[in-house]
Amino acid sequence: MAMLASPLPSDGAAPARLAVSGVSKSFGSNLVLRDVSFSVRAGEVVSLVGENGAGKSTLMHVCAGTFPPDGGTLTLDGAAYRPASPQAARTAGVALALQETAILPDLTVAENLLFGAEPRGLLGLIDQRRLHRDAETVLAGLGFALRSDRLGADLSAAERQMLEIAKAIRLAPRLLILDEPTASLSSHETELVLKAMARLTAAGGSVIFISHRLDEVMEAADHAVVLKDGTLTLDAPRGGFDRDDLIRAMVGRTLTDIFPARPATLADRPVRLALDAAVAPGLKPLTLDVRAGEIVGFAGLEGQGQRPLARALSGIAPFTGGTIAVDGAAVPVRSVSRGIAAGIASIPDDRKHEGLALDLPVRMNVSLFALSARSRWGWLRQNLERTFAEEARRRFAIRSTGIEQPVRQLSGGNQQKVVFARWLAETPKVLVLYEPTKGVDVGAKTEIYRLVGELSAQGVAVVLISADMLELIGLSDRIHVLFEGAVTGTLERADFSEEAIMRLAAGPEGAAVHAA
Amino acid sequence: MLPRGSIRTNLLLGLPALLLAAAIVAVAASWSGDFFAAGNLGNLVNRVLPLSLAALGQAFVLFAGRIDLSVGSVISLSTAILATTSTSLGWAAVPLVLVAGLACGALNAAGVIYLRINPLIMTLASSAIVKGAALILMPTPGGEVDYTFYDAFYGQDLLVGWPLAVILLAFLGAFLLFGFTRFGRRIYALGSDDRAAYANGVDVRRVEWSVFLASGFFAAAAGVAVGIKILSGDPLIGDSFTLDAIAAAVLGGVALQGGRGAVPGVLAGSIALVLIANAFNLLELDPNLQQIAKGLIFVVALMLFMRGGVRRTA
Amino acid sequence: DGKYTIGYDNYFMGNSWSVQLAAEFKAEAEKHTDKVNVVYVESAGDTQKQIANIEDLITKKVDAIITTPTSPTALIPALKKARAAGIKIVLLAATIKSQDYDALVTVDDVAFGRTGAEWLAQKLGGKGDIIALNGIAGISTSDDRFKGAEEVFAKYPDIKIVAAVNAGWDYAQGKQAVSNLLAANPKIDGVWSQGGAMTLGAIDAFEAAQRPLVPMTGEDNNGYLKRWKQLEDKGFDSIGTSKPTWLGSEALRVTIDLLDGKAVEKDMVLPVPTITAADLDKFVKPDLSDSFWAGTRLTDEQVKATFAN
Amino acid sequence: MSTSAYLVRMRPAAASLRAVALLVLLLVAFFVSAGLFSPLLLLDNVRQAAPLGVVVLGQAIVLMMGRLDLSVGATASMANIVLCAVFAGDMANTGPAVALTLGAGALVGLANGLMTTKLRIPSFLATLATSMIVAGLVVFFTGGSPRGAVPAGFRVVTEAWLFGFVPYSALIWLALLVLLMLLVHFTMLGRKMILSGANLVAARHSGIPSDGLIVLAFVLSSLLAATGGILVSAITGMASIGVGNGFTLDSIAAAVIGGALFSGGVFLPLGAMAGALILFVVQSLLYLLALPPAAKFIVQGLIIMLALALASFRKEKSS
Ligand SMILES: Nc1ncnc2c1ncn2[C@@H]1O[C@H](COP(=O)(O)OP(=O)(O)OP(=O)(O)O)[C@@H](O)[C@H]1O
Ligand SMILES: Nc1ncnc2c1ncn2[C@@H]1O[C@H](COP(=O)(O)OP(=O)(O)OP(=O)(O)O)[C@@H](O)[C@H]1O
Ligand SMILES: [Mg+2]
Ligand SMILES: [Mg+2]
Repeated sequence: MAMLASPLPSDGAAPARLAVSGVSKSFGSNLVLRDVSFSVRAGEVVSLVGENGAGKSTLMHVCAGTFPPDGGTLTLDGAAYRPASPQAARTAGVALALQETAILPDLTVAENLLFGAEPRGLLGLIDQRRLHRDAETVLAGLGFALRSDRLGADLSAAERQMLEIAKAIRLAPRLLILDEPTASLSSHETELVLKAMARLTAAGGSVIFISHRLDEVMEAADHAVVLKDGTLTLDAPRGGFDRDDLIRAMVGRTLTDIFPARPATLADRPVRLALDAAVAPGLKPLTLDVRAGEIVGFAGLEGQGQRPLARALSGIAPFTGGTIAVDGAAVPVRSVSRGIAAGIASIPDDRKHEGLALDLPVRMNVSLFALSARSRWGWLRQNLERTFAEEARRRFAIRSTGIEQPVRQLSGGNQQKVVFARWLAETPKVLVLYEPTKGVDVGAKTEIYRLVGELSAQGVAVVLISADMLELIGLSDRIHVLFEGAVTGTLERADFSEEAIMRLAAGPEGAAVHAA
Repeated sequence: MLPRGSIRTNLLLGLPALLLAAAIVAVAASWSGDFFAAGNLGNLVNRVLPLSLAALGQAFVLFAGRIDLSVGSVISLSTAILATTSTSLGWAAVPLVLVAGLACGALNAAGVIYLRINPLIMTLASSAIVKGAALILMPTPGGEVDYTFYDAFYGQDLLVGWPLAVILLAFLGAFLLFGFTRFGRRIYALGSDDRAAYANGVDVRRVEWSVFLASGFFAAAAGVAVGIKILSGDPLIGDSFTLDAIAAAVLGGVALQGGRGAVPGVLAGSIALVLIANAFNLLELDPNLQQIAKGLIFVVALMLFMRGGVRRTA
Repeated sequence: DGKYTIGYDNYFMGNSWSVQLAAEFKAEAEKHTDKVNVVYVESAGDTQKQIANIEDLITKKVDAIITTPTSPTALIPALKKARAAGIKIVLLAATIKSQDYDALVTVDDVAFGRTGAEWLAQKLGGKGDIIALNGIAGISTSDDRFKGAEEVFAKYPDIKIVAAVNAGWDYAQGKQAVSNLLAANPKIDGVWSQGGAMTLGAIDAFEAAQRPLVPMTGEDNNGYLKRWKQLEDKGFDSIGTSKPTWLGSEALRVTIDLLDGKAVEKDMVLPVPTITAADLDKFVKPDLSDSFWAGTRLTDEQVKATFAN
Repeated sequence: MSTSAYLVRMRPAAASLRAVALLVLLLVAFFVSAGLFSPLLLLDNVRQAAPLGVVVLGQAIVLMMGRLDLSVGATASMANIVLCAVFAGDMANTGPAVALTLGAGALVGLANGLMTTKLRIPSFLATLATSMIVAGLVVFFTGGSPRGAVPAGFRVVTEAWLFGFVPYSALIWLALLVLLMLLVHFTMLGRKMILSGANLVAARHSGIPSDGLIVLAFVLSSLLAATGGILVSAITGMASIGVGNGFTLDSIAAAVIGGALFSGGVFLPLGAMAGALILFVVQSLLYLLALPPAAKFIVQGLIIMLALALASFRKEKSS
């Protein structure tokens, strides 16, 4: 009976796994999705791309039952599909790995992974041993190196993301939705995720994959769908589009070179930042010179000392030994404010927790340093603040309804721009960037790269710590590769290649294998 | 052997309270010959009973990251209901009281869920309302609960008896519920992070309903214990339980921000609080110092938790 | 050592009356150090704690317990238990709704309320609009006193209680209540109050509203008596009903008699001492603290030690 | 910039306005049941509400930092005891009396602040513990019989009216309110406090000395609680144990009715003022109606619920 009700495809093939038709959604007066239609077939990976705030996450939330659409319909394998909650969607076979990860901090990895599906034994009580064993099996199957009894709160952003993905894949869903799963992952883990996606589709599952890294999209997508300002602007099968098509559909124009030009040589520039045998927990003694105007990149697999380095440079978890000097003068960066006083600005990777007061307006979030520098007698100059905030919104192209909109309501990329705007109120001497474009679209990325280029042209020494290989290669003058807290290799611009970086990143053994 | 997983972390949080209780016992017993007198141990169990039940109810709410300030009023109301109905209903008055407790819990849940009032303020308001109800029912202490209730329940006030059985049963049940069932996991999940819990498929409303109902239920059960102890109703008698129940839970390692702590700790916290007062009396210490001592013990115990690696502060 | 061990439960330390009650007891106990040892416990106004304290005193096997029940019913089982253990129970200043005690030393709160009400009714010539200031709902002292007053006013159909409010025996609450009631009621002919501090609040509210003072009932609190004295020439009239704190010393005497095996009257319910305008001068002590209560056996020196000015 | 534009920008937050609206409603009910309209009666209520109002300001500051202060009641009670003891009824002691009282208050705040920041004890518990200790110390040192009194001359602070129609205590309240508003909304220090309250980690990572600011907030709260205690003392004129105890729950309720959030980052002085007045006017209204005590509790509870339900209803509509 149900078969009669469902539209039979004309070509006689199976109905689409998920068909979205005419979906609209608005938040208040903000129309976020207009009349969006597309479909995902069984066994297919559909990539969804678009600028920050284009509506991708919103669309996926609609598909996964977080909230209902204002208009339009969904069908799943031909049957009407109107999930009332994420749980209902999951029951129907649609799993969403959130962009903002939903890890429960007080539960262990295993408990998070098998939440709601804990194996039960005697009297229907949860069997903790089996729970951890099962979790370890799932993680091992994906190749993720995550210990099952660590607490959620102790995981890094990348580990949280991996756990989130594992949670969704474990369900062996009919449709898996991954919202920017790779944003905080290094290439090794990204590879694992793509492999898992492939396994799932091979088994007949479908995947919707959101990413701002277009290379991943080119590699993984059987089909690409592009959103711009809530409207569908491209819907093409593999081979029917190239990078430039995607970019054009996303931003409405072609971005030819997203990276700024680098000067040929920097050898004549003075040394701005000098580390001498600097050590921090998780970081072996590091000696480093960064010249004025130079961009030095740090690459490596997840968790090889990137975080300690970023936190030590910014003064959050200061160096415990060695010396650090700016412009030749030793500066003890024992706290963030000492760092700021010495001219070191640093952009944190976890903008939600470490960068922003989400419930406060854009104005208050961007203006801190601008005001600190210009306040008189401790008075806060409100007019100046407003002017500065307006200007920052223009200069950084922050998309918001105005400077009074709470930052929570901005899309991720725009939130990141707010963080930049705050730190760059005053031109620093040293800029430490830690995953500066995590979850940021190409358009905004281009803006941020241009800004970094401008700053380096003004003589700012930039330390770039990133998991995004293209970004490292495109931006840096020199790349150090970290392995287990130590620099295991250095590449000059001429020698940059993903392969070279990967080889060094795999550590001495990996390098040996590759060399052989 | 501690079980694997977050239960282990949570159980360890109750350790300071356990050590504190043990220390008080050691001191009180070595300095006062009366401590191990049969009468005293029985008294202690009887005092732990209402406090630990109220604290257990509070723990449900606290694990879920909420709070219930109406516990004291519910206890008062329960004694009033018991004292006005037990003569005619006999033991059937007890389920009636428990239902009234559930109704108070429902009031809290409804306010928090449908009116979206912050739990602290909602239960503060409902505490006034419930107290009003108790005063309507019984404007001044009185009523009567028959002595047979006392004899049947507290008997000769011995260490081993119904009160101990109720405590053990309630805490064992709750221990299994929180440590080893999916429902318990959902409560911890909600307390750990609302949004994440929702995204993981936790029916937030249902969990909120259940924890407030549980808190109302256990407060009413504590009220029954108090009512039988005093064999009458008193519209103000529960007042001091509200903060004591929270204090006992927290002393036992329950985090006010939710998601952490375990049921055995709550029992240890309740025991420790009861022991402090008892030790002061038996050792004839200056009673004026008792409150100061309680405050200081609190600070020291909390310091121990915080040193023991707490990740988040409220 | 042949001495009696007596447990004294200090029911509350939050107001000067209860403090003086305890001081009175202590002063008496010092006179009998050859005969008694005292174990002090403190209930802080919490009935639960009071029950626990009594149980602990039983554990300590004292010979007698002197307590001021904070609830007329809740303590009964605990007191029964104490008596079953052969401990003499002396109730001080408050009673329970059962016979499970050996002696009661008090002034009846119903009579306390009645005494003030009768004076007020006389003073108003049997008619007028009055307001009543009560203590705390659910506390028997407050309920009993008001019950006594209502009994009296019921006999005077022309006296109308336009408002009866709870002001917690507290000055500030009394003042807030009366200020607002004054605004709403152009005619208030008298104030029946069951506490000196509330009456002070009422006086100040009348003065702030620039309304002529009306007859008000008060207590034997020295601060109140001083004020009354000051206002006498303005035609203010009052009555100071007293629940004397010397009950504290009396309780110990009775307890010792009990333990000595002498016959004692079980219910020693004393008449309510009153202070009227005629003998105000005898009781007011201008050089002593406001907190001090006139119904005492303490010497001025002892009062000064307890309440410095 | 034109004054009008400035005024537009200074428009109070929606939450404050809601609290004010509820207050107006209650006042209407109040005057209707009093059967007359009298501005003086209104002002008299404001005058008597001042102690609570001042304490609420402190609570609001702590709430802005995402913390809670359960020791304000005990601190205000302690202030009353210290003030009376030092005053000993003699105007000549005004300076030392006020200074010592505020000093004692500041110490409580310092203890609270250090416990929550250095020992990392959640504020709910830290301040609960201090409140127990402070109340215990008061009983211990006074033996339950506090000494001294406030001289009549000092009671002018709460009992007298400027020009016969402006109560001094209302002026003090207003002045403190304006000072705090200036501090929070017009100085860098205040801005840093708001940022710390809204996201502590982010504030730390921006080099804001958040721990110090939290301590500062607790010290301010205790100072204001002590000030509330001083005002209460001026009203009563005497020393008595526990006069301020009711402030703890009342101040939280009032601040939250006025729009404060437990999650921090919000400071609405106007709302805090309205919240304090709401609680006070409810009390006055209940005295007027002379309801039976049971009904009184019920009405009080319902009004708090109503105030908060209104707030969340609006929030829900907007999101
Ligand atoms: N709950 C909400 N309330 C109001 N506005 C919202 C809400 N959620 C999203 N928005 C707005 O909707 C728009 C689309 O957001 P969405 O999260 O879907 O973008 P996105 O394409 O996922 O961006 P990104 O690439 O940064 O993740 C944004 O402008 C955002 O500010
Ligand atoms: N007013 C709001 N109330 C509640 N939630 C909101 C509101 N505005 C936004 N959100 C949530 O926050 C998200 C912010 O937008 P978005 O998802 O684009 O950021 P993000 O994608 O999480 O950032 P990132 O890409 O860096 O991870 C929205 O998707 C929505 O879920
Ligand atoms: Mg998104
Ligand atoms: Mg994003």
